Amino acid sequence: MQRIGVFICHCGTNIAGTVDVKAVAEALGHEAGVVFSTEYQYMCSESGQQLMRKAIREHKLTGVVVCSCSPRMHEATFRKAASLEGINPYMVEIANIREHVSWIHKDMKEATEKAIILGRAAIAKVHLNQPLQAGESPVTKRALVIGGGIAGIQTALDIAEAGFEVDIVEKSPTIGGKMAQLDKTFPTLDCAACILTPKMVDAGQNEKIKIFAYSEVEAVKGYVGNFNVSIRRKARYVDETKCTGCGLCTEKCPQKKVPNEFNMGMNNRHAIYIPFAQAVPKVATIDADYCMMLKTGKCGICSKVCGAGAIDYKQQDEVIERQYGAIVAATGFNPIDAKAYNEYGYATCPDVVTSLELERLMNAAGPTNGTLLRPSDNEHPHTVVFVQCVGSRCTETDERGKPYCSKICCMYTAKHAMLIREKYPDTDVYVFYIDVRTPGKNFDEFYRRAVEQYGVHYIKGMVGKVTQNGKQLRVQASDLLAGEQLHIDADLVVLATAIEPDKTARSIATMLTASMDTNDFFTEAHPKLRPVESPTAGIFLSGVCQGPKDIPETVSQASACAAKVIGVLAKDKLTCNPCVAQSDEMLCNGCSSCEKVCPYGAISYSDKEFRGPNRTTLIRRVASVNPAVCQGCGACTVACPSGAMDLKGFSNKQIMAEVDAICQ
Amino acid sequence: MSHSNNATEQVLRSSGVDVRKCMRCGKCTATCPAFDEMEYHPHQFVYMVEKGEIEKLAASPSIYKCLSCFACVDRCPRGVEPAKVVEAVRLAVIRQQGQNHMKSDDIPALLDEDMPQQLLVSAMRKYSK
Amino acid sequence: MQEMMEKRALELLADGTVNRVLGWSVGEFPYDMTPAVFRSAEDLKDRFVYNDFCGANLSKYLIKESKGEGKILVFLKPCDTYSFNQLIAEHRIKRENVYVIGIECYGKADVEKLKAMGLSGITGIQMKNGEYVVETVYGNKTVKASDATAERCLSCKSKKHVVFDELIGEDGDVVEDCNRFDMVEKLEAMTPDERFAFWRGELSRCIRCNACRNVCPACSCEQCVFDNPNSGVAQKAAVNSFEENMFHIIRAFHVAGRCTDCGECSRVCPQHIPLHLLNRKFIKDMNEFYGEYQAGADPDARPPLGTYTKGDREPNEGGNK
Amino acid sequence: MKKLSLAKLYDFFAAIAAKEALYLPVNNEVGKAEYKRWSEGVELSHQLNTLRSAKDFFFPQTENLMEFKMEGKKIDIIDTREACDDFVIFGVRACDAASFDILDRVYLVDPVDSYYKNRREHGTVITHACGKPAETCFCGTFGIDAADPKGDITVWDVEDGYVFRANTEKGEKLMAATADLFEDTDDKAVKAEQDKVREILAKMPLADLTTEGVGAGLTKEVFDRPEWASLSESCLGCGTCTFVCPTCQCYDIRDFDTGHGIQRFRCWDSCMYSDFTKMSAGQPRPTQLERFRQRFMHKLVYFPDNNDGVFGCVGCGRCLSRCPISMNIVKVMKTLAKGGNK
Amino acid sequence: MPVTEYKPKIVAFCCNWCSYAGADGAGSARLSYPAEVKVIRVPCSCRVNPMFILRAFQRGADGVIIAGCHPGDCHYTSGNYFTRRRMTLLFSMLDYLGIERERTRVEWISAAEGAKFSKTMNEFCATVAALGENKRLEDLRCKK
Repeated sequence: MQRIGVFICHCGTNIAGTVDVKAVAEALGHEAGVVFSTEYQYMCSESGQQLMRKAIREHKLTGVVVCSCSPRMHEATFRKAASLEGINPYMVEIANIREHVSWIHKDMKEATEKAIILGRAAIAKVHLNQPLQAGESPVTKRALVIGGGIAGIQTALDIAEAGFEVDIVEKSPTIGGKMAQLDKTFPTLDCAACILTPKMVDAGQNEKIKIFAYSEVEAVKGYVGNFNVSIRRKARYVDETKCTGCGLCTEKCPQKKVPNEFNMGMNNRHAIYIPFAQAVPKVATIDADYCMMLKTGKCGICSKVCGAGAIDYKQQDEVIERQYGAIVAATGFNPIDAKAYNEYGYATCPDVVTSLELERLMNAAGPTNGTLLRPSDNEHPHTVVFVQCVGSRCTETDERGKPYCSKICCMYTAKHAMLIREKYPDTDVYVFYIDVRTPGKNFDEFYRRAVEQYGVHYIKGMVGKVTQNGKQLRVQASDLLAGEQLHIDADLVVLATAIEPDKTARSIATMLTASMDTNDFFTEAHPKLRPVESPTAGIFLSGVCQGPKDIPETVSQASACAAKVIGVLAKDKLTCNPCVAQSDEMLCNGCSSCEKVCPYGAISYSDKEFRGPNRTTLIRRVASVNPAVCQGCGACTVACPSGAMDLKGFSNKQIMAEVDAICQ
Repeated sequence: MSHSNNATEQVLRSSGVDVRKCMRCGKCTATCPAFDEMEYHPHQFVYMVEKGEIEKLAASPSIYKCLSCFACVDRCPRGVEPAKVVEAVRLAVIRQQGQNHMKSDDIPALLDEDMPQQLLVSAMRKYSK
Repeated sequence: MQEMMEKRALELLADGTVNRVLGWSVGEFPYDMTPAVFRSAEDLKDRFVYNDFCGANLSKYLIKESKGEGKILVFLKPCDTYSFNQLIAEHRIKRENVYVIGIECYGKADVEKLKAMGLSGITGIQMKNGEYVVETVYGNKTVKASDATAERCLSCKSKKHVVFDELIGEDGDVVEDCNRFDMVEKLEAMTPDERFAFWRGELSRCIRCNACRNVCPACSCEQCVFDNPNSGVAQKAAVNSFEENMFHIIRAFHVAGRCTDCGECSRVCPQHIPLHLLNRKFIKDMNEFYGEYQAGADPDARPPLGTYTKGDREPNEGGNK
Repeated sequence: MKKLSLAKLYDFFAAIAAKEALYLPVNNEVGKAEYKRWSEGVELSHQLNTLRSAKDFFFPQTENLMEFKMEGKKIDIIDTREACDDFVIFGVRACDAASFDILDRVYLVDPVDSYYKNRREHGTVITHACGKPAETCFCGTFGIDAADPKGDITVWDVEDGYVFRANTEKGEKLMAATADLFEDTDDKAVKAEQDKVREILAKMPLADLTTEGVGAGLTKEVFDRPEWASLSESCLGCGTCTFVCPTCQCYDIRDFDTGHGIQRFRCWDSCMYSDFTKMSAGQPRPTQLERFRQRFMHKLVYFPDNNDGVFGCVGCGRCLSRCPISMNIVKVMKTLAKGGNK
Repeated sequence: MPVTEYKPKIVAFCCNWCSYAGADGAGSARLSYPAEVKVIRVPCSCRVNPMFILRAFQRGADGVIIAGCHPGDCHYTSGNYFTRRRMTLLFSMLDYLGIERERTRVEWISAAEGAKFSKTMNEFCATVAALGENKRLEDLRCKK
């Protein structure tokens, strides 16, 4: 028989305001096995914990029930306090009488009754609790960063800086991500390449960082501290170790009609290519969809011109397995497809472009070598119209768009408008906006400069439609402040398209068992207190994969994420959750039902000798659970017909005792 | 707002529109082909209904200038459906007048697969003013 | 048939392929054969019998027997091979210790059906030309064999042996239109009140003798949860309607996806409760919701409760009328 | 002896049922006979015997013994014995009637089982002589006459009605209460019926079954017989034989926590079960061989040993037709008779 | 909610990661639901054994609801997918036995869906209240 102490928390008036805590303490004090029952103002406070510890000492308690807030809040607090008095922490149970009682019920009688019942259920459970010992598992001192944009690069650099190995897996041939495609950055107007490429080079040269570019994560097994990841290294048909990045092949390749994704398809590249001059790793890649040699077997020019002998048409995808202690998702974003927006004519009018396309049109390394020219006729635009919030801030009635604010568009549009006005003062620039959002250091000043210093016309109102009108674009829009409908003949229309998580994020989240919200952004463990961790242990979040962010915010989150990763890797051992499944070998049939539902592969079987009746020996196949791998979901316990498999801390009998107490 | 509470409620109810969803982007007005004809524009309809200024709208010829083309409904990123607000105000006026010239028997013959039914009904009400 | 089986068993015993034979031994009456292990040629010649009343599914005995010394010969009817295969899938039988002879089967006879015709004092049953001449102390009667076919055999799902080392007789096919879900459908079409009344009528007869469980090849637990005092759900008697329900629901759930629909549970029930209708409900639901699955047909197949798809139906959707 | 005309049988039932509960064999939804309470419209089954035996009336499958309530350290014991009203069972066959004597030998000797005694005292047994025995019948082996069953009243089927004979005071009282339905008769028709039935019984396959090789004083010999291994080999360990048996009398006592008290009840147990008489030291009969042997040793050796040679079996044949694998006491007896007396 | 004297007993099994947090969320947002709902915390909805459900009915529950993460969001990847299959089959079986199917329910409630938790519990209570007392799966011994 346990000696149980019951502690009822008032939580100020949070609980005591609705629950008659004295009555609860009195009622629970009569329960079998309860030797001490009291209530207190704030059980979680230092003095509350002292009260509990004193009671444990004086009444020689073997089990503790705290009726307080959610166990998700203070279970750890009370377990720790109890363990300081020598009680196993798993002998503590919480009855949630705040979130589940006082906060939702108004009637005191009703709330008090329910609190007593929940307390009884916790007492019934504690009667069956067993002391549990947390196991330990070793930590692989290496991190994986999925995604090689600025978020991934920054996280990797910071982890490497702390002395841990880190791998970057990037699906495109080079790291750099979206930032590499940008021209200038707000609010300082530095050149994006100038600040990004040194970091790329750092990452490429850092001994601790290994870059798997043109690679994808294929499978993730294991758990925090001990992940085993399969990485598919896609065939480049170029030996990375031999290629010097001289680029001769990319000039000689006869297949020149491949849309250049780096320039948003606004010009072409060769079938063998290096995405851009500062690519890391600077290695050529053959685009198998276009290479004549790979498609027809006729050509082979790149191989002939390559002095290093790096071309290898027979290269195959290779799957490698690597072990990690922690994994960072830095899967980034893409602009949504503007084609769905018929009214803006993106699909039909060549001179309607997206902001990212404009970045390339203004970049010195872009398709126009940095001169702003219209895609249709390569002429200077004289009237440019920017449309804000294309696809952002939509309700579900607009299935083309996203419900959230994409956060970065206001600022980059101000930047674009400013840059155009600066370079081409003869150009009229209109920005149609709903709201201008500039909450950032020096952001509003930047926007005001666009208006006041550069004379950009900011018009409150949306564009209704854009139609081709001869060589020009007819923009029909409203000026809400003037109460007018405007008809502007523009030469170029720029759409600030919403951003969305990369399409691969969903499958990666599934592999990582990390949860996502309905927009496919990764969910953080706590929106305020744990913003860079996923709820899944050992999985961390960096950059836009968690939610829209600009570059400064991305970089700070990336570093924060690195700090959390370092926190894991710095430990030699991690304590495991002791509430794991356990197989009773005397009952187990070895039927393998449990193994089929285990998501972690934590169950294995072996033939064991047992003493049979009449001094015989029986050999039976029985299951055993690896407690370091088991995460304690309990799927196996239901699959097991004989009840051999049970979950420590949530055993069949414990749960049934709770059921009994509740239904009493 | 209180002075025409009943009328506002009637408009809100018969339109089924939640005017509070409007974020004042003006895309409805930007897209409105009847902009020049209208005294109050689609976004104003939404805003004024929210403020409870039904009388002004009811008195305005704008309610008959709306083409019920539903461009504003189609384009609204928030699913506010301004045309339904216009229609609701119009309906409120017509109900008050107690007139409804087209007989219901005439309607089936006018039905067309591709035609939004609401367009037909609004058109009928408008021209039988 | 009996001669062929006996001959083959004697040969395999003689050449040392097997050292035991699992079959049926003669009874007191023409219909009460007991499963038995024969260890010598003499014993086999003395007691071995096979006829239309040898209905017992021998596969479950192999859990124990296949762990013994040497190889054992077993005669399995088509439906028994499914149970055997399922036990292989569950690692309960050592395949290498078993020599399986598949025997053709055109349906087994049920003596209860003869008795229900009013036949009593049965002293002999001669089987020929699709007829049984039933000799009783009250006189003889000729009965069409098909009128005595066991209920479960009337909706036989398969005459195909899914596993065997050799066959005696012909191998048949899976029966596509076996109508085995007819009664389930009939129940589904009833109102909940009618269904409740039906099952209360049936299950209230349960005496918790555990015959259904102990004969079931899928109920091969070392110790059943209902026998384990530590499980928290142990029951010894069907004390009331709840416990009758609890036992049969949980038992059906525990064998769901593993039950091969051999029909032994209903055959052995002393109270004639149609227990197979519970199992068939699960089988029918699983087939409908998750695609056709026949436990035991393929020992490597993934059972419906051991897998999932992302688009599975929702529990609240309902299945019956 | 009294005679009841065919037409008046149900009047007789009605007359009894008016005063006390009357139970008789009735065909259930699957066409098998079981005891049910009679009320207007309920028909007597014409089958030879019921699926379950008549012992349920005196020794039901489950029975509440008492209840405890606990508060703090206080335990209240509540007597939950129900007052038993008088009842009548009609249609008990000779074998089941004989089984009551066997149960009495267990439950009415010191210490008397008050629960059993209570029921036994309130029950009146009307037996019904067998008219058409089955091949599974072997009551004769144990000296039971199917044509002349015991009980408080015995009833025979005769050509144009039923002949009743009161055997006990209880029986006479019951007959007296319904005297107006009966007419006097001699025993001729009964004798004829008995002769007919005895003749049939002699032709039954088990007519020559004897108790050779078993019985009182043979514990050592029978216990050590090697045949137990092969006899028990295919036993599934279910409790069917036990639960349909009219003489099996073992029970288990269990507690059930209802959430507002503890109910202590007893329920039938079976020596075929692995946890039968399991003790803290373990299972005294670890394999099915020992459990199987126990059941038959009890019926054929231990019981006669302790009860003046009376066997613990009445030859009703239920286990013969109900055993899932057709292993039964007859096969055991025949095996033990062969080559016994070593 | 219809006004009624009868108050059903409801047992809600909630997975620790989503639905229990959702219940906490309902509490934080003061979104009320009937006090007859009592939550039992389990690590994952797949921990819920059909025996627990029957046990609850035996002990006097009138309705049992299982709440877990949305399919695809299971903290343990696949637990709720198994829950979905198991409960689909179990509920169908209970229905087949003539036991009111509205007494059992599975809902997917995320940690963020406090409002859904409250709404679900209110609805479920109303549904069960309309059915009345659980008679078909009761154990009379457990009745007071």
